[in-house]
Amino acid sequence: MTQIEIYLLAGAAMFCIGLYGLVVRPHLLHKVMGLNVMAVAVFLVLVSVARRVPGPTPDALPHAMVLTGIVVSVAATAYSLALIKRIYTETGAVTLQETDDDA
Amino acid sequence: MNSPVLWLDILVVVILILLSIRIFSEASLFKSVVLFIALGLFVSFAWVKLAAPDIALTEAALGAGVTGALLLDTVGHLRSRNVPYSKHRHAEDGTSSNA
Amino acid sequence: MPNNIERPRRAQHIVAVGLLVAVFVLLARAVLYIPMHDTGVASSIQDNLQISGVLNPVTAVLLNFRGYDTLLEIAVLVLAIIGVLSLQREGMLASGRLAPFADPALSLLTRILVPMMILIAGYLLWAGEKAPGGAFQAGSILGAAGVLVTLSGHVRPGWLSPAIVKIIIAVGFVVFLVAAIIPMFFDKNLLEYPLHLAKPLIILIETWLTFSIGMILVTMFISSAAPITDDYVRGDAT
Amino acid sequence: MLDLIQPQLPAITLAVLLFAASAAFLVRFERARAIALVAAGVQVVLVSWITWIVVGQDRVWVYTIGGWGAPLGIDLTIDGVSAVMMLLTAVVGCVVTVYSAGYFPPKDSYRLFWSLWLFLWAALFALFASNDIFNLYVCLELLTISAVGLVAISGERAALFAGMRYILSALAGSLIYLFGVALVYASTGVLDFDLLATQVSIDPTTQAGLALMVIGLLLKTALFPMHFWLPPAHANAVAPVSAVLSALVVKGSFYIIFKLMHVFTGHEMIPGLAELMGILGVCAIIWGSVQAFTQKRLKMMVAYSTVAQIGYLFLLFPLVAAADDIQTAVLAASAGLFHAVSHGLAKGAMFLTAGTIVKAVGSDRLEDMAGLSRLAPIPAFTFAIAGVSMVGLPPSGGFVSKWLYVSSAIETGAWWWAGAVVVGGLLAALYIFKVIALFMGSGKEPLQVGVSNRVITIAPLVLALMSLVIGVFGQPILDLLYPAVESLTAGMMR
Amino acid sequence: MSLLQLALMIAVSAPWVSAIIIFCLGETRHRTRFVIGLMGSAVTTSAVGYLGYHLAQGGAGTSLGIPLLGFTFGLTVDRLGVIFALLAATLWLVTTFYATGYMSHLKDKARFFGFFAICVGSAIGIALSSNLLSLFIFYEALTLATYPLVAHKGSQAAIKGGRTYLAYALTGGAVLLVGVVWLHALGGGAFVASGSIPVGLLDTHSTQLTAIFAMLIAGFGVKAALFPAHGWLPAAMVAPAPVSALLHAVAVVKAGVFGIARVILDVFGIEAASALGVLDPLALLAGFTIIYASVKALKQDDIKKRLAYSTIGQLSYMVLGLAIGTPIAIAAALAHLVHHALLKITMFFTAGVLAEEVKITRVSEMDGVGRRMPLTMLAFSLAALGIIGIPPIAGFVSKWGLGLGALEGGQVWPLAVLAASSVLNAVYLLPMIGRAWFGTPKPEWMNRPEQGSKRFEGSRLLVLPLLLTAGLGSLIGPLSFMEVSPTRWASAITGASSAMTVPWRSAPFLLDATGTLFLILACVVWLVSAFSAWHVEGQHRWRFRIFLLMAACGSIGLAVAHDPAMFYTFYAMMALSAYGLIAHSDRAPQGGAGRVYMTYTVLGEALLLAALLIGSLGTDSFTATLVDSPWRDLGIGLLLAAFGIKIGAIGVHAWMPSAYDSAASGVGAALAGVASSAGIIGLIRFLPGGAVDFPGWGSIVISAGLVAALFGALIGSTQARTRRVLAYSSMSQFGIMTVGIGAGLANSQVWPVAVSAVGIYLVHHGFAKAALFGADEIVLHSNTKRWALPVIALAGLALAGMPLTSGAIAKLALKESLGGLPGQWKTFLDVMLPLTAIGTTLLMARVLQLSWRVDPKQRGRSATPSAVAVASLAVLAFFTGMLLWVMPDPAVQKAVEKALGLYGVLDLMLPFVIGVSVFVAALVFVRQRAKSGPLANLCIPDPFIRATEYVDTALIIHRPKAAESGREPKNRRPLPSLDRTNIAESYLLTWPVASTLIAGLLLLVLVLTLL
Repeated sequence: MTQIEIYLLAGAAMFCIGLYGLVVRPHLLHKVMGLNVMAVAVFLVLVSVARRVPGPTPDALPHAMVLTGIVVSVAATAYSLALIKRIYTETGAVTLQETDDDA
Repeated sequence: MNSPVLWLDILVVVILILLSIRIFSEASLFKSVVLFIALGLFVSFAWVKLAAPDIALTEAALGAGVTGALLLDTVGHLRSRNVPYSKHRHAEDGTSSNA
Repeated sequence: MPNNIERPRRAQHIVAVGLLVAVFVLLARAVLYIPMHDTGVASSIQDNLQISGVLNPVTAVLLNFRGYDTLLEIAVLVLAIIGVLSLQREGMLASGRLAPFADPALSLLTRILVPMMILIAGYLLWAGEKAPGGAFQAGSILGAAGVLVTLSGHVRPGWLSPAIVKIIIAVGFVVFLVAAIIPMFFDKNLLEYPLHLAKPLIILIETWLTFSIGMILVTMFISSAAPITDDYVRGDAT
Repeated sequence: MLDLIQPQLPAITLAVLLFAASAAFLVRFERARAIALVAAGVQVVLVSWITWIVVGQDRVWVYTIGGWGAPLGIDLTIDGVSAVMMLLTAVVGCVVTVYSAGYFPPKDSYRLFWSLWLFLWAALFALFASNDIFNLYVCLELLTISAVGLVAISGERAALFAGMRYILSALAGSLIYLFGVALVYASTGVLDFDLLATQVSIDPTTQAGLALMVIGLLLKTALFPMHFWLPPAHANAVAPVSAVLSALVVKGSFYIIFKLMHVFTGHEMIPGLAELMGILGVCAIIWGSVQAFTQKRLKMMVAYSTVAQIGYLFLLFPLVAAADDIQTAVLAASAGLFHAVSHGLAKGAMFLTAGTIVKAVGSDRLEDMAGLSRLAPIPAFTFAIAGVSMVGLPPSGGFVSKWLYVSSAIETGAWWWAGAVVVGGLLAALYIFKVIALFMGSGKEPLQVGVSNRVITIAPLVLALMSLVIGVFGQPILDLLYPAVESLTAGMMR
Repeated sequence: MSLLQLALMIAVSAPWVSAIIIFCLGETRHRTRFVIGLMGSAVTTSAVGYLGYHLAQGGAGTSLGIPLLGFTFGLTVDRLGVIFALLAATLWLVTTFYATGYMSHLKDKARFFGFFAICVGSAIGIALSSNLLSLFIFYEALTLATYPLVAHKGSQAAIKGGRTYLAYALTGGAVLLVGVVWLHALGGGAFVASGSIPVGLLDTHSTQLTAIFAMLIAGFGVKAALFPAHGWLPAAMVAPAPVSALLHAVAVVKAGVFGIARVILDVFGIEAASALGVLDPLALLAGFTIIYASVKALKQDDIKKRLAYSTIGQLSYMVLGLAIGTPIAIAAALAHLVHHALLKITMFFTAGVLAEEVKITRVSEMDGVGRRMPLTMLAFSLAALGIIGIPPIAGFVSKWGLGLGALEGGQVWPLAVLAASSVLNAVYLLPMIGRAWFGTPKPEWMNRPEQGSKRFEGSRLLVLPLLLTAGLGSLIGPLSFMEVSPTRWASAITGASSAMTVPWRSAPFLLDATGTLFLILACVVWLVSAFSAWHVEGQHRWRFRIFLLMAACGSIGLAVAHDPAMFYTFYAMMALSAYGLIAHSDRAPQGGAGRVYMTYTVLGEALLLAALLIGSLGTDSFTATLVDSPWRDLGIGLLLAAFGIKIGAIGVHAWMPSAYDSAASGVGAALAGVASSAGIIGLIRFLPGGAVDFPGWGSIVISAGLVAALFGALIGSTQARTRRVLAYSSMSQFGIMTVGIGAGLANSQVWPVAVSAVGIYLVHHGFAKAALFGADEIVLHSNTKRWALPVIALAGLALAGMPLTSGAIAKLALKESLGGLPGQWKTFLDVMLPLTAIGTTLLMARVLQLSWRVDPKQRGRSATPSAVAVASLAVLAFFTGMLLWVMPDPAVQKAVEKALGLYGVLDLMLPFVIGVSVFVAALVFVRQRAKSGPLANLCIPDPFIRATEYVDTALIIHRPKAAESGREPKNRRPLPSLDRTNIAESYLLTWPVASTLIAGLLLLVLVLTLL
């Protein structure tokens, strides 16, 4: 079990956990956190793939991808949280449940 | 060939997985967010282990820092504010602290 | 909030867990089959590093080799803040004060930390060219500093007029775009910096990006945290 | 001057859009609207020029950004298929811009609409041009956030919730897609489509990678079981936004699936995937039509009709898989793509005119619209024409795609797909003609119709007539599609 | 772009352009819209006209188009296409006038005229399209453009009608699409003269091709209203009248038939289609549809619905013709396309005028409307007669061609279908005409003070198109020999010889011996009855006179017409106009006798048509072709049945007594004397007696004749009214003549002698019967009874065959002709003939007795007979006696000598004496038994009359009761409520379920990777 494989498995596991959070937890914040955990999981896979290069400096391409990924996921999270706050101020709902009754 | 360094990696991975499971099994919102920030820090530690300093720095600053701050701000927003416009009035505060 | 909202229904919980465990098994299988030899482009990055104008491979890939990705990434960031601003009901950047009064410990901390953070941001920006660092890290620290200043009440968010805030937000992206277009006048493709100009251009882009990212992060906090005015406050604001 | 611009055309078009988007962010409503209109006009000119070049030199236009070439840098490739999709985006985009100019009252709450809309347009252009799977991820994100921003801009309760659903599912889809990209990069080491086509091999990692990418994109294209976010989003959004969402945004992720399935030879890589998508497509057609028929609100009905029509697009995959020679594969593929184009035009027209009708009648409910054709003849007529194209009756574009589907189904011997297409057409006729009958009937109480300005009545009509025109003069578009689809499927056939 | 291609382009695009202009004009500008509509239709008609002219000059066709989907979406000029395009264009021109008038007070005119123009544009597009794809595109455009017209009124019924129409049309379209694509996949689909199926394909892909053919026919069959898919046509009758007229009689439904024609002729080609064996089932289906639709039409009380079902039937005529596949049949079918269009559009126009002007929409309300709008109803009557197939109007020409085509193809059952459907057509159309002309009009229709004349037609815009189409419809029939007529044009398409398709031969008239005899009889008798009947009073004076003249010229034409079609034409004219005479007088119950007469006549006509068709396939004479045609016995049987009805053969004579009884005064003579004897002339002329012996047929005819003679005598002599006695006496006299004919049939040598004998007998009987009727008239109407009695006696004696009278000569001539019969017949006849003679004397005695003691109250009914009547009576008496003496005929000469000889006189006197004594005995016996009872109760009821009355009342019940209003069709339970799916959907929409589905699908696809 090399170091890379450990982190790869960790990535896969966290992806599923993040998906669990997104699917099961009704609170919108939990869902956003779930999304971030899934993002982190993917980045784990990418960076551990980068580590396969022998020698000190790993492959830079996945690193750039991860950096871009992090910025993008921050942007997305920022917008989602803003939307959650607006929904709360507008309707006081903190989950999507409200919508299902009167969908 | 379990060199000592490997043990550290296994430890980090186990912590990461436990943390993420704990985030989603935690009832209280505030506690989940705090755990999430902790997860962010450990992940940046993982990046350091995987020889990705740039990412570690960004993760710490953006992933843990900014996202964590935003989440905390939202939790605060959800708890402290009464709802002027909605017809649902929420008696007690946003997070129920159950055992 | 009726607390059954918090605990998901039992049946659905079990189904979800079952499914996700199965997915995990299959993902694990897929992940373990990843070939351990290097199939990436690490080697070609090393060769072209000299002509990319920067020494740090990550910055090189980010700003030169795959500059287009970063351009779109910045666009996403700008777009996110535009989205957040479009969600405001009462116009742009409410000018109300955020924190009612300065907490002595908080103000002391800000007074110490903010200068340091600005210094670190400057260093990171400069170091990004050779060592890990760069626009995003510097920007985020600058943003954190901005948030600290406004949250601690030292500065009223209305300090900068909304127009200027918007310009700062957009300037990073616009500069990057202009820098990308300039080579086209020298009969080169988009983002194909002329060799001798690569380094200065990248640094120019990085500096403006830092300011924009910083301002974007600050605005994210300020705009959506509706101003503390009397009728909203309910009990003590924690 | 012209020959200077010509080689840089793709970059210029993208730059124009991005500049306009950021400029529109900085200025007030009126000027932003002016910028948007100018950008739309320029965009149409440039895209048609690009299409002219691609057709003229009958080659795939590879534009290396940053001059680094495929493995290291990112390429923009524009072939027949992407040219057609860009043309569709340009045409529908231009009409939507003109329509929105007439639709929105110039008050401040909508001032950021133009910027979000131009960013969306830029994202679409980048997506259709990009040849790099990670770059596609960034484009998808740009597309998603701008789309959700546009949905939530109206600020009503329903729109906010719809936006929330949309962004959660879209981000989930993107992350699943990204995981797929990671796996593909892990196994092949390249991100560019052309290189992938040569280096991809059937091993668990690549298979899982493709599976994840396809699932992520299916979620973003709202194929049947995963369509839950589309109806509320498209129905509760503002009219021009729902038109753009149904006509263009949904096609973006479908286009990527199309390219992936061809580059990775999907039906060999994952046996049964093409058939699964076909079956889900058929379920989408039936479920979407049934739901559309039972809806009480006009825009919700049109949204469910989108769910149904998306089902049609995915019928092309099993047909291509079943094709034994290149000719029938090309026929099936061009059927799907032509349907994407004709549905784009028709659905765009239908949503825009639905917006006009709702604005005129004052309510979205169908019962309040009885006897509309007497008072608002042009919107009713436009709705009818768009409906005709949706049902796939001859003078319209829908008919051409239906024809291509049926002939390819017959040639490949898998006739049940043809059955699905024909039955789908009849089901569509059910809800379309229910509404048309309602318009022609006579309502209970006399209908008062508010005066609606010329622009928002004529713009949808132009789009609807275009969907009829491509029905009759569809051949040029097919000629544009054939070579590109041929080169894509050639790879698959090896 | 040659001039021809330009014209082609204009022809198709002009309607679309005018539609677009009309749409842009908006609702208010009526005048400009009318002008645009007119101009559009004019330009289109002239363009298509030029195409037709070019083709007529033998120019080559051309085509133009743009590439689409592997086909070219284009147009072509060929004869088949131009005929339909010309039809659509001209009728559009006519309907524009009509529609402007009709729509004057309805709303949404712009929408109406716009879509109207598009409909015609797509119809012309269908006509001129160059391959199956372009035809399909225009075909579906037609469906779309017709929907808003059907649902135009926006009422609940209109929307429902529209929905039904769409349901049928779209399903048909879907099936058609699959067929067209499948065919295209196999390589067919283009329109090539004799079929474009790639040569090898027929045997390799025969099952596929059959399936494709079935789909194409099903697709086009929906619009051509073939049986299972005809439901939409009656439902679409909610549309305004112009729509029903042009679209549901011409453009839309004909598009379906045109499609089928293209598929059979140009896509598959006749040989390929028959090789596949798909034509016969189609023919059977069409046949069934004809019968089914006609029966359904009977039940419809709503005018437009009845016309709709009639259209369904007529469309299936065309499909039947196409399915039979022989050149003549196809030419007839294509000609019928034009004929039916013109006739049916007139009827729909009339329905529209009736609905607009006098607000009647039901057949039961049509009483007396002819008095109110004579021109309109005249046009309607002409069209109705044409549809039934009464010569010389257009319908007959195509029906004739269809029959011949069927025979050419070696099939007989289409003949039966044609005959049956003509009867059914008559049964559901003639009552409409009957009510219109003979019904009693509503009072308020009559008083139109402000318009002056009592008759008040619809507005000019409505009536003129009506008259134009009716005129054209009736003219095309007789003028079908002209080059430009649809029949000739169609036969040029299929290469059938125009001799066959045009029923009337070039030299139809020939005068032979029996012809001259009958001619003299007809002229004299009609002259006399015209004199006596001319000054009849009552409001319908002119109507009566017209019918009288038509009947007269009918019988005169009959005498000289030798060509089967010409004979049939005059025969039909005489028979139908006789109805006018019978049903004229108000004495008869509401057309009771008239209706019975008409039913029998129509049946006779149909049988005659079938018989004549069998004999006229091929160029040589009728009898020659009949003798060596495979269906000889069938032909002879039909001939005997058809003419049997006319001469009151046993079993089919029920109409005779009531008809003669209720015939108007003075006309009875002509009817009895001439009209009925036309039957005998027909038998003589068309039975193939001379060439071959028909022992079987001979014996049947003889026995039928004898039975008729005896039966007539027996029943007749007990009748209470003189006219009924005379009727039965005619029946028995004709019985005797049939015996003569039977003898001729049985033995070919005897045929000429028998013919001339029967001819003499015919003339003698004609004059005698006419004299008797004349005398009876006088007895009934005037107190100068004294004058009439001697004449009755004289005529009676002649009939009984007293020596020195024409009767004697006729009887002897007949006996002569029977001489040649084989042994056992000869003896049998020697016994039977005297019996008939006794019967006749009995009848004559009865007549004398009745007219002697005619009771006063009957007499005073009408004005005193003019001197003219008396004079005419005298002339008839004279002819009876003297003429035969002069006859140069050899058989006559021989008969004369015998009559003079002692043995001859004795032979003649014996039956006379026995007859008189039997009568006296019966008289005495009756008086004893019933001291007081009136004589009438002794009358033996005629079983056949009972049977006919029973059938007649059944028909009445069968006929739609006025009360059966057009109740709303029970609306089917609304679609199974799909709302339950809403609940499922809303459940599906909830986030947890949806996202679990995502995870599930992700797992599913990953599992797929394992396989």
